[in-house]
Amino acid sequence: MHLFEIRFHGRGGQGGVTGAKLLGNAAMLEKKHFQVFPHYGAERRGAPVVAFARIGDEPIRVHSYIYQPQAVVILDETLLEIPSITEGIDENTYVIVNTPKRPSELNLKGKAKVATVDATKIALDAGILVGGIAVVNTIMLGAVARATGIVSIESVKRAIQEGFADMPEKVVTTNIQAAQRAYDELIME
Amino acid sequence: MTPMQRKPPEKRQTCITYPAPGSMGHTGDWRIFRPVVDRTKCTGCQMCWMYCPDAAITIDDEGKPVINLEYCKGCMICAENCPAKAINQIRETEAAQPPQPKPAAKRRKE
Amino acid sequence: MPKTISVTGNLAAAYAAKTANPAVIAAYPITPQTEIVEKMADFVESGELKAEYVRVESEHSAMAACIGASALGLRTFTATSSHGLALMHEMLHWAGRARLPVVMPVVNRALGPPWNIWVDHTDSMATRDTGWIQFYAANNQEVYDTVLELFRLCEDPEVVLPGMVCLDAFILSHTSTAIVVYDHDEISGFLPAYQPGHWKLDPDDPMANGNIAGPEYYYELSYAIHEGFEAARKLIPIIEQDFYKRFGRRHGGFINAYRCNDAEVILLAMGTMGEEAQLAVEHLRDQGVAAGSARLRVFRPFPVKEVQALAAKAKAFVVVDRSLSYGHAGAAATEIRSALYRGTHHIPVLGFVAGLGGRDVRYTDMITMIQAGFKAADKGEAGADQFYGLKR
Amino acid sequence: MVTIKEMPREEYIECGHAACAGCGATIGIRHALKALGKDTILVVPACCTSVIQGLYPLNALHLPVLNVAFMTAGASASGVAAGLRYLGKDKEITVMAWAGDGGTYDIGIQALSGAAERKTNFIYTCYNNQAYGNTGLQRSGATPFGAYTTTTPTGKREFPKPMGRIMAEHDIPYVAVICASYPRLVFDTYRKARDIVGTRYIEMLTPCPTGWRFPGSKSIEMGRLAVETGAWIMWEKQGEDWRFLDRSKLIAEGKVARRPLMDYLKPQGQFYTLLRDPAMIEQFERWVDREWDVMKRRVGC
Repeated sequence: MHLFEIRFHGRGGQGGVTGAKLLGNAAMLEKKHFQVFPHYGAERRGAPVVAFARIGDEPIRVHSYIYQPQAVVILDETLLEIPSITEGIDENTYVIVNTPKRPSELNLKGKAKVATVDATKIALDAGILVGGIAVVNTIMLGAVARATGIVSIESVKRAIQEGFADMPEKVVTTNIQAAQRAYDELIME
Repeated sequence: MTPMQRKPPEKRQTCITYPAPGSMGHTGDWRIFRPVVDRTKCTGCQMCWMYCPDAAITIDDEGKPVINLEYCKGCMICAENCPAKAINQIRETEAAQPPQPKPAAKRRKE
Repeated sequence: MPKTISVTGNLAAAYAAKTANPAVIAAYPITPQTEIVEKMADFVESGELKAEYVRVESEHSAMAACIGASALGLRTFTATSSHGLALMHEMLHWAGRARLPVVMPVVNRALGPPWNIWVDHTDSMATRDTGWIQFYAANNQEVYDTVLELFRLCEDPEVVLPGMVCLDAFILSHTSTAIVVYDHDEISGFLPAYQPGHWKLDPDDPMANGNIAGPEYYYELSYAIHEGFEAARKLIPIIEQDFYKRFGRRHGGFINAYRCNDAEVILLAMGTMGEEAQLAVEHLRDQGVAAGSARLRVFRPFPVKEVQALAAKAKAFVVVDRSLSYGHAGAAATEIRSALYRGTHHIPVLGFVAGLGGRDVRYTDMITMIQAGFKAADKGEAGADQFYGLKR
Repeated sequence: MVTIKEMPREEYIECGHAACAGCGATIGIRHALKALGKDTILVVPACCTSVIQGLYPLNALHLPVLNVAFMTAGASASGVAAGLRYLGKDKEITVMAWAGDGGTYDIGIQALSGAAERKTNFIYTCYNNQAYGNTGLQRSGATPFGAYTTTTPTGKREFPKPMGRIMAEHDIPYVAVICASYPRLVFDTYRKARDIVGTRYIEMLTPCPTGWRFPGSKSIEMGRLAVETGAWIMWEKQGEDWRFLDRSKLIAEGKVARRPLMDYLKPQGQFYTLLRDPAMIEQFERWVDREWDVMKRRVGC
């Protein structure tokens, strides 16, 4: 596996950047090289935010942005209206969307390998909220593990465990269970 | 006096910018919650107009608030501070139809 | 009527500023520039100069105030030196990038520690990348004339950039000589009132300067500044010709060359050293030695073609720097080598660092340097840079 | 006091600007600029408002704006004021520096003090969200005692500098300390300040949902709680005359009791660490009492 490039699209406060970092940590647990970076701009609660992750078998020397991602993770369904979301994708790109809809209901037919999961519902059920916003980043990692196989669900869970080490035990377990739920409930067509 | 050149952005020799709404794009996309005015309850006190941080509320000729959904960020200060509790909060995703921005009343000749 | 007066280099700068009739002066005192700001206060308080004078509380604030005034589209003037120039460094970038044509004499002085108030070019050399046009003067008349030329150049709608004229501490700033000065109306033909071409603060046509520009716009805005320098490059000879036609004086455009046409070895230097070098040349010429000297008068925009042309017939350059970039070399030597490398005449360039912190550099020293230059020419190789007169 | 319906409808900050949802500073600037009107030139150093103006080639502020370096609000404004005096327009055009608390209490205090000492004819507004908000909430000289910031993770150990009184000691014609949660008072204060000649310092508490960690809808309430609990005292000094303002006046005159400090501390995430330390809360309360004593002596009531 040469180099796997992932673009995360979310809104300020949804944990897009933290999610990308946790994915990197999961890759590290599997002895893979990784690189994680946000696309810096005026981050504002609610404003669109983009984060990037690269996972590879050799040390990663490319440092510019990601233009042809192998996977695009969309943490907020309303972002689908923004054209740049689906830039650089092709029929082999995984597009993993947090939405109650099924993949076929998104007009991405034939343009990508679409997978969907209602991460917001999982977050609300599990009570993972900050400032009234459902935080879906850890949940979507379960979906990424399932859809792309770039990291295993076990590595995702261990990355959450270590990433949330200083958080109350209950927060850690709810996030791990929520990631597992996304792994199980992901719909791929 | 040489007129200030209003050149297109790429041709400008200096970092000059001109005033306009939407300098940060359609901030209406930021909403998670949306304010909805119940015109029957509204007493026309204009507190919402005064408190709005984004100047996204204008008062129509019936003295009632009109929220510019193209730019309203959904902070809900208007709802929080409405004495008549005439502004309700609904989740953006549950809003009946996608936000049709009613252009803000022309405040000055452009 | 033009008058001949006896003034120091500092006062020459002050008289030139008065002649240019700035609207706002904002300045903070620093040895050895103090006479300039004191004289400006006299001009303003005596009514000779109708200008607003802001006595700011630091050099950083001096440039900030100039930026505020210039942003209204007004001619603005200040002056500083050494640590003052270093303290306002952030604001040099700001004035350059905001395209505000502030004109500022800089009295070149050493940076501490230890405290040293004598001549050294390291202070202005450290501001090469801030978007300021840079001239170096060799005598008081040139200080006076260059301030006027600089206002004309900097305020040109194609240029619109700030500019500094550098003068050596004490050797010029505190040395009195006779210079010719003019009243404002005698030079207003040469230097018309400033018309802001790009932008200005005006409630009737509101615009802003400086809020965030992302990667998609910033690059072109920087290039536009570079274009301003290229426009200045074309204008410098034109403005000098106009000045010469009106007032009968010229100072050599980019490079003031002396007996270089048939010179085998040319010594290049800046400021007062560049003028005294002519004595070394005359001494050597008397002995039949084909020497020449050239004074680099403009450092930004850097005169690449002129340096290349100078090298066309010469066998070697000797460059004397009153500045030192530790771990490398003197600034002029570095940039002259770079200019030559882009051309075809890759002659040896022997670099000398000399006169840091006000140590005297006499024409006799420059004779020795030129002679070392001839050795380099014969060997066809400059060898390592040398530290002239170092006590080690 | 101006009524809401009397407030002009012209907006000098356009909608769609880049502030966080519920930003107190934009409520403040909206009404300050309404009071000052079209003939105003803004000087803005590095602060949240540098970003709030939005992205090139647009600008959310419908006025001439000079963005300047962090340390230079007072100095740059001095230059603009001098230029206007040269043009003979200093009576008709107001120069206002609009800076944050960091740009005023810390990095910019020297330029401000210099401008005031020179009797520069301008308004200097410090909109105070009590931390370096634009860079993600680091501690400033204005951050409250015990408050969490990213550079004081266990709570700030010092009390904020009494910047209003420091500026009052500069013998300038007008000083006011107000709060953005009282827009009508903000409007009246700026309309009064506009017509005074000389240096006018106005400090405005501007609640910051992202920084103080409370939901964006509560900005107005949080500012009012600061005043009603006495943690923020509103006053003005015109010439030699000191006066309490609005709610602070009622408190000073004993007409209304100060609400318990906890009402202000509890709903904010920034006091999360403070709330676990009764001794620090006690120190905070004693500081509030001392501030009231000092101000009562100044006002002389």
